[in-house]
Amino acid sequence: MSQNTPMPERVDQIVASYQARSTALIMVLQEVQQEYSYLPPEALQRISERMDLALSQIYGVATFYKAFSLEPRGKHLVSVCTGTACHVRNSQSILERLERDLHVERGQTSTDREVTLETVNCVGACALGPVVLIDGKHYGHLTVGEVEKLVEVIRQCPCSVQH
Amino acid sequence: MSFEPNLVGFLCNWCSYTGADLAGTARVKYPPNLKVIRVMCSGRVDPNFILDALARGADGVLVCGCHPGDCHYVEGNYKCQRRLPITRMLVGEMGIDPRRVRLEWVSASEGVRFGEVVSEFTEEIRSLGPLALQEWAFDPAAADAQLAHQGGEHA
Amino acid sequence: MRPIASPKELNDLRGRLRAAHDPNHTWVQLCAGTGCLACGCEPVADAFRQKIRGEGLEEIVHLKLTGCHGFCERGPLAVIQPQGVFYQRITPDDVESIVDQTIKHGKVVTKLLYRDPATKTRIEKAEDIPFYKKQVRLVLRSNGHIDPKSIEDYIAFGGYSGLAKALTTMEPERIVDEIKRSRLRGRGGGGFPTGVKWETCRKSKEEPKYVICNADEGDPGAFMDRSVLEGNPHSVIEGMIIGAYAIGSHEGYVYVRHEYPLAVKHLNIALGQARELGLLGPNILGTGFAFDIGVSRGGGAFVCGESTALMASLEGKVGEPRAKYVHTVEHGLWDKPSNLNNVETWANVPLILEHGADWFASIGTEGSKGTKVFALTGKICNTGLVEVPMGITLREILHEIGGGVPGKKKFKAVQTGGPSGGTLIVETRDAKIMHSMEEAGEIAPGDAVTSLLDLPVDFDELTKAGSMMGSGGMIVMDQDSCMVDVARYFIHFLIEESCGKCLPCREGLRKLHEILERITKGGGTPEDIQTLQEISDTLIDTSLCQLGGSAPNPVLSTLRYFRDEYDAHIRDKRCPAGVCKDLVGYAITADCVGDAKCAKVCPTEAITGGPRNLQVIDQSKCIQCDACYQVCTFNAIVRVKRDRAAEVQVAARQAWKPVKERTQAEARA
Amino acid sequence: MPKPKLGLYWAASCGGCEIAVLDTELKVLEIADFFDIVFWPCAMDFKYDDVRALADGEITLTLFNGAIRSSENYEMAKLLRAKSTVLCAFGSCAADGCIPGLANFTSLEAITRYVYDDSPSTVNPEHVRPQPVWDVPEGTLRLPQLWNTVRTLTQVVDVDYVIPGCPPQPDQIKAVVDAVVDILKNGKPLPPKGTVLGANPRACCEECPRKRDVKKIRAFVRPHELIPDPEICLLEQGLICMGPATRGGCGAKCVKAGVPCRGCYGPPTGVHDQGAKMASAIGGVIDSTDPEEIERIIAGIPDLVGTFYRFSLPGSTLRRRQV
Amino acid sequence: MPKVNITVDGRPIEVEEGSYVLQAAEALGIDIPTLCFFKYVKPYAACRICVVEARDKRGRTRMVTACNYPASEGIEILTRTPRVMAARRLNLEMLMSRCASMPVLTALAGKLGIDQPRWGTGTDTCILCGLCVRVCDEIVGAQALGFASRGIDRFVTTPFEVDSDACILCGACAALCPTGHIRMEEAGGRDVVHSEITLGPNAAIAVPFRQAVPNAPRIDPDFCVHFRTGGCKVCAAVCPKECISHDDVERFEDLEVGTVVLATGYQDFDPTPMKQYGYGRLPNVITSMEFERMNNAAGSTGGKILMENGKEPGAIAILHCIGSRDQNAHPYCSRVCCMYALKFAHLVKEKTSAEVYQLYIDLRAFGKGYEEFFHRILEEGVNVIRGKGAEIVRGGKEYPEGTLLVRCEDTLAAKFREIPVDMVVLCTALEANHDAKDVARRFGISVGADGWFIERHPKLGPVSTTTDGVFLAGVCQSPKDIPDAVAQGSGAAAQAMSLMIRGEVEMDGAYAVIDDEVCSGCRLCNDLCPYSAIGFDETKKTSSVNPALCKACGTCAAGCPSGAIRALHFADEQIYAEIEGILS
Repeated sequence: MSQNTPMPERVDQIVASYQARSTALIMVLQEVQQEYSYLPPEALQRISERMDLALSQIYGVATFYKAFSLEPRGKHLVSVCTGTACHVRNSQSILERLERDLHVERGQTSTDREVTLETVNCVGACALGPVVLIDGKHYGHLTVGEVEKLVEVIRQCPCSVQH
Repeated sequence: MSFEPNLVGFLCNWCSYTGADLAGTARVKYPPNLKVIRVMCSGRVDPNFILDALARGADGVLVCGCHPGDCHYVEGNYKCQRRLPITRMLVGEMGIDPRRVRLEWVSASEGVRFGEVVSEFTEEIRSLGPLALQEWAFDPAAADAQLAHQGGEHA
Repeated sequence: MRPIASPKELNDLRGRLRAAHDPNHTWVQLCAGTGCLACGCEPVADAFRQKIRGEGLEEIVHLKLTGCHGFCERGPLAVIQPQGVFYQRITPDDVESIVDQTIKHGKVVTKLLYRDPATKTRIEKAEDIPFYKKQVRLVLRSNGHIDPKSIEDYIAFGGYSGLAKALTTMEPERIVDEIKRSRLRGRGGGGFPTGVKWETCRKSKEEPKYVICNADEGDPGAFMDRSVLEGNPHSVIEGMIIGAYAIGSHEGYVYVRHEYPLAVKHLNIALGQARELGLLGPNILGTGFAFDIGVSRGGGAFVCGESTALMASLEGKVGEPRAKYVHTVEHGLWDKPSNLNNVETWANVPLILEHGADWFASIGTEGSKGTKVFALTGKICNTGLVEVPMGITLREILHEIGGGVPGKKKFKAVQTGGPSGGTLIVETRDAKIMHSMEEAGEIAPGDAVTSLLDLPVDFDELTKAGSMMGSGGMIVMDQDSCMVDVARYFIHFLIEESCGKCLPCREGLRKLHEILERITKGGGTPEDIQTLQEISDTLIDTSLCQLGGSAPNPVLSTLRYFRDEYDAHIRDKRCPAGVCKDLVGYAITADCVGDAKCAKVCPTEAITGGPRNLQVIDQSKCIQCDACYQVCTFNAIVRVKRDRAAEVQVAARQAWKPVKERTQAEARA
Repeated sequence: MPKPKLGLYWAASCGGCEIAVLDTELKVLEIADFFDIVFWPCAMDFKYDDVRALADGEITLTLFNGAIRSSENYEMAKLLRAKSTVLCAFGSCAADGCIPGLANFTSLEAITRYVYDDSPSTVNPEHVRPQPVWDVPEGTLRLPQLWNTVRTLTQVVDVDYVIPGCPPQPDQIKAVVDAVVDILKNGKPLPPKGTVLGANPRACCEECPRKRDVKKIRAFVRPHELIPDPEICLLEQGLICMGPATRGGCGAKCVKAGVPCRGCYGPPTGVHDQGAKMASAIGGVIDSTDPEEIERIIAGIPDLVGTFYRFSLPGSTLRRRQV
Repeated sequence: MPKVNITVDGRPIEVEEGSYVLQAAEALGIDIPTLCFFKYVKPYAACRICVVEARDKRGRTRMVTACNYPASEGIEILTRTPRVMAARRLNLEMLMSRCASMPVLTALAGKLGIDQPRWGTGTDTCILCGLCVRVCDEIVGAQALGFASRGIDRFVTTPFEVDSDACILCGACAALCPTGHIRMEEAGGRDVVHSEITLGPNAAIAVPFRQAVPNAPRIDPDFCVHFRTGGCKVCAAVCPKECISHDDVERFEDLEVGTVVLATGYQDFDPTPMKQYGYGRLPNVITSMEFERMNNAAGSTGGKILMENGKEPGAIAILHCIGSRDQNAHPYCSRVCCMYALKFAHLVKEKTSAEVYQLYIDLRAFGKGYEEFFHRILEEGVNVIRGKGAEIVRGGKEYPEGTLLVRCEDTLAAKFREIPVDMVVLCTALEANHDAKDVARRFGISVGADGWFIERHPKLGPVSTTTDGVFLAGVCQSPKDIPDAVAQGSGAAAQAMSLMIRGEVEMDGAYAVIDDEVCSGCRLCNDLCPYSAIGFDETKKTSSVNPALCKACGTCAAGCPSGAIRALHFADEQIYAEIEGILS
């Protein structure tokens, strides 16, 4: 599918689908990120040309919003909810344990590009707190002791996050 | 005595005529065979003039104008540039050597060149010899003689 | 579908839809909100479909995936209509019995009914469950009943009748008037009168005008707006169309968090349907009024909940707020008059139009009309979404609807208004605090209110009490929450979310965090309290936007109500709640039964002891990860001041007896 | 009052002009009625001697058609000049030389050789040639002698008026007749000598109904190479139409039929030489300044002389080809 | 804008409604400190150092930033209350704790009474005031800089933190940066520092040179930020007389005139191809024009005669006829060189003690007083050698460094000379402008072989041309000195005036006419006329000539196939008669 379309053309398609409106910059970046799992510099350059926006503005937006990553991300995306509800249910411990067991710091991608560990401020599943999302799937009511099992899930899951 | 060609020149007022003038003031030597008729522009030269001159006994006709692009009237010389070939072709078909009709560009500063052109043209026509048009004029005496020779009137 | 060309046609359509509804059919209204999706409603839905098909009941039994029912704690849940039986915590295996017994034979499956923990009885109908009993569901009225992906459902439930009324019978000025008379106040937290805002925007001479729906629900622990957008997107759309008509706008935007993919999906479906039916577009309901709505997804920035930042973000820029000395209703999006309201506010509008301002104004208190939706989370039994009339007390919400704090833990505080709203309401009978509040004029001297929990939920009352309504997140904390840590947590959250433009917010939050972190690590000094206060004041005074301006609230409110916890951290280097790792030590008491669960989960193998023996924590190896504490079902692991841990262990060793001996002793006793 | 006398003569011509007179239909009767026809060899039996018998100037009007191609033509031209008060060159041959005049493109010798020897159908092994004077037992036979150069009537005798056309159009003939009758009957003054009668002062274009625009020519085409647009000037379509350089009066019959004007009415007033004038006009509008391209465009006109001088070679400036 | 009355620290002032409080304070001379404010970019209100207390009519007091708080009727502004000062101090202290000790911060700290910032100082040199980002966006319009990331991680950068293609190296960011965090690094900038550009190397506004006429600054579009980005225009904002316009563009003006005086002058002959003189190759070989410029008091050396090494030359050779009277260049005499060469000699003698050598072919001192001047030069001790300079070479080792040897044949002494000098002045020829031909063509006049414009008649019409109303003045007609040029110019002006004063032009009656009776409307002539003098009457179906437009070239007359067009004065009959006449 789209992976087969070369980068500039794919970016052009995305930009065109929003009629190159400057208002759509954030959504364009979201789609590009979905396509490549991150925002490749060449893509930003292309968007700048196609949308007639200064690269500095695009770079500013890409670094400002948490949804964007300028680095390639791992095969698996592990998001630990650190919303207040989860925080008071001790998500911090879960996070620390995950960091320890996955050998990757929050906000980073493991050196083997397997896992990206990030935190999110509330996924809205407060009733399940503390919650961890692994490749978009919710794992709720977790305890630190269950992290080991989660790591197993991540390590064994053949699928990767649908970028 | 060698043949002295009778030449008619049509010179544009701004370049060639001035160039001829310059040739004069510069004391450029050239043969006296060319009789000059001044026209305002080489574009004024009607092929009729050329034919008329030839018919009236000229051995050659020289048309001179400004160099292409330099026309005082912007593009009059271009018209001449197009009329002359057709005239030469016509003259040729009429059995007259087209070399007897020549177009040259001579600018106001080319006094020397004007002299050269005239000399050259004179020599060329000299080598072609006189242009004696056959039976151009109607000779009533000859016609009457023929009639007489016929021995009188037709029935 | 053919566009609806007049209000009459809309009425006709509604009539036809209602007539088509066969009362003898069964509807399974399965909650498919994010909460239930997360706890597995999809397999349940599949099981229903399979079973219905297997039984050949497709004609008379319909599965309807609805928006959030609110009672997330008990999900996945479903209501079987027309009987109205409420089933909760359904697993795919339960589907068989639901169909066989309830649907086919009208019998109730008792084990799936909600069991009231207080009375220990099973309750059949949702409305009888305490969680629902006290609620007044207006905005959420259709959530749980309608299929959010079906505009017909919405119309059948009376949807778009408010719009029809507004467009055909009312002048725009009258609509503004109606909203003003209803005394609806912005549900985003500020509580600004909606009608007044509309009026200012309407009067602004610039063109074009924009209406914007703020669905960038950034407060952690708040999911009211998401549930409305997911479960009933048309109510928001209808509200926006009415607003646009009243203000004179032809272009609207909904700015949604990108973390809410389902909401975006449902919203887009709804917009498409509305356009198809001519409820959006160049000629709405044949009246000639033109309006359309675009959806913009946020990029993950809390600050974009701030109106000027949101508008910057809508323009495709970095979400930096700007000075609001010039109001957005006059110079907003692209410097044009822009009317921004949040999801819940917009969802209230059709109700007011449909039922009238007087009806709306009859609900609630003098200053605050209507209802408010809260997301009840944290240490509370009934996590979920509740809608209550203004004026209800916090106690009612927390204890009666919420079911109180789970386990035997003690309730400590409730936090409303999100991180930057960050306000804590504490249940306290501490005379000292009450006295200070009296002094500050926040409560009347000798007020009968003995607990802040008895405060009515009302914009003005809560503000008077030094609290605020906030957008609706309500996070409950129990004894295990450290208030210094909570303050630090919020400040940390805000550091990450501050845009960094203005100095006080950027540098002040960092400074606050430095100090709080030092305190939680045992390095606090008594002067820190004064510094926290000073920085907080400066932040409030000089921040560019409300993110910075309200950021110190968690610090100030915890300082005010839980000064003792600060003191414990600073003076005693002790965390009373046992949260602050650097101050806490883990120890195992004599209550240990020796099941060695703790040893199994310990990542550093710090716990030893062997089976059926007292477990011992090697303090040098312990990393305070809390795993053992969470896993122990016997409350044998305690969090104590770090330097006391060894002491506790020694005592435990002396007191410990094997379980067998203990039971024998008990038996003897 | 005696009837005015009318003479008609046919020199080197095809006879078309005579037929044109007859084509005036009933007018002929009027003519016969009004005039006393004293000489019309084509139609009536007159002998040259009948003419010779007349007093000088006795013939009121002679319409002389045909070019002067032979000694006989010359003799009759002189004779009729003498006997006529008004001598009128009637038709293109008399006026400009016309088709017979194309003989000037070659020589008498070449023509004779071709006719008596070289033409494919000729068998003349003894190379017999016509002899102007030949003695036979009955006496001496005389043949008029052909000239090497064809002349127009104007070139050999003094001509009063010219009626151009190949042939003059019948309605023009009628108009002339009417005018003459008017003059003679009513004693009107004669037009100045040399006036061209039965034609327009303006060129043929005046009568042409085609739409004319500014002209620019990039290539010439021949009539068989193109189906011309019926609305637009043929010259603009690249066809050499002699119309602009040809006297009007014919009613632009050819161009109306989609055929370019060939120039039979001769040069208009003020034009010396029809062909050279046409060459000049066309040269002016060739759309190029590149000498080579100009040559190429001009080369698109085959047979320049035949095209430009089809009807006027003997009357042209150069009169004949140099052979 | 309506006016409103406000008070600042109790002092009333009337200001425009909506103008910022900071401006009002400034007008009153009340100092409000700022870190992120710059007059020509939009207020940003990020540093919050300019906070003040504002009390509205209802008595509500709130803290606002002076830089962007709009004035409204009756507000009271208090700039130095304890609350304000405390906030300013604390904010500054917090900023300082992160930033290195920098003058802009320590100075402000001193002003606010901070002796020691309570959290000390840090290391960062950027205070995130955003001036650079905003100037790059709002004024420069390049948008090369921006903020990246957010919150405490926020920093100023170019995209991807690499050199930006969008950067135009204008340096505005560096100029505005209050801390020196941004510096300009060498990146292929202008390296020429010329004393004549008075406002510095990168100044887009400068007086071209000191004696420029008009002597006013002009904007160099190659360096002006506005012309590169569309932004800036700060100069226009600061100019009190509102003299600066960025909208003026080069444009072609169509002037309707009746007469034209061509005074297009000449160009200097470039002696570079004449390798024997080493111009461009040898040091201190300069052209006469360069020497003249050097002598100018406002010139590059301030009027001193100096060599490239800045020293005064000891000997100077002045070579005449470089490019003039030379069959390999221009055969003509440039006419002015002899006399200016003598003047040079005089100047050298006057300004230096250098030895001067004049190398000439013939000395043409033909004007009034010229011969006398020549004699004066001789008396001044100038060496005048008759002989054209043949070659210039570097002196060998026996000569001091930099010596040039000028070789020539002294034709009076009949011997070869080799003159060692320090500087050579080449008196280069005057030559026609390279585009003289184009100019001539445009005006319908001619140029001679040398490229000079040709006058109508060398004696009888020396200033007029073959085109009526076009006159010549000065060197464009032929080399001449100043008095001659002035004389010719006056003549040309007088001739032009005489035409203009009359107010109308008498046509000489030579034009084409179309005989309406003959024209058949074939339209063959219509496109022949380059002056569009021939029109076609659609109703009459005939063409006609507008005599006022007709220039009488006669092309149409030649081209009329119907003989309807008659060129008056050059009518067919006249020409036939001429032909007949000359051939009879």
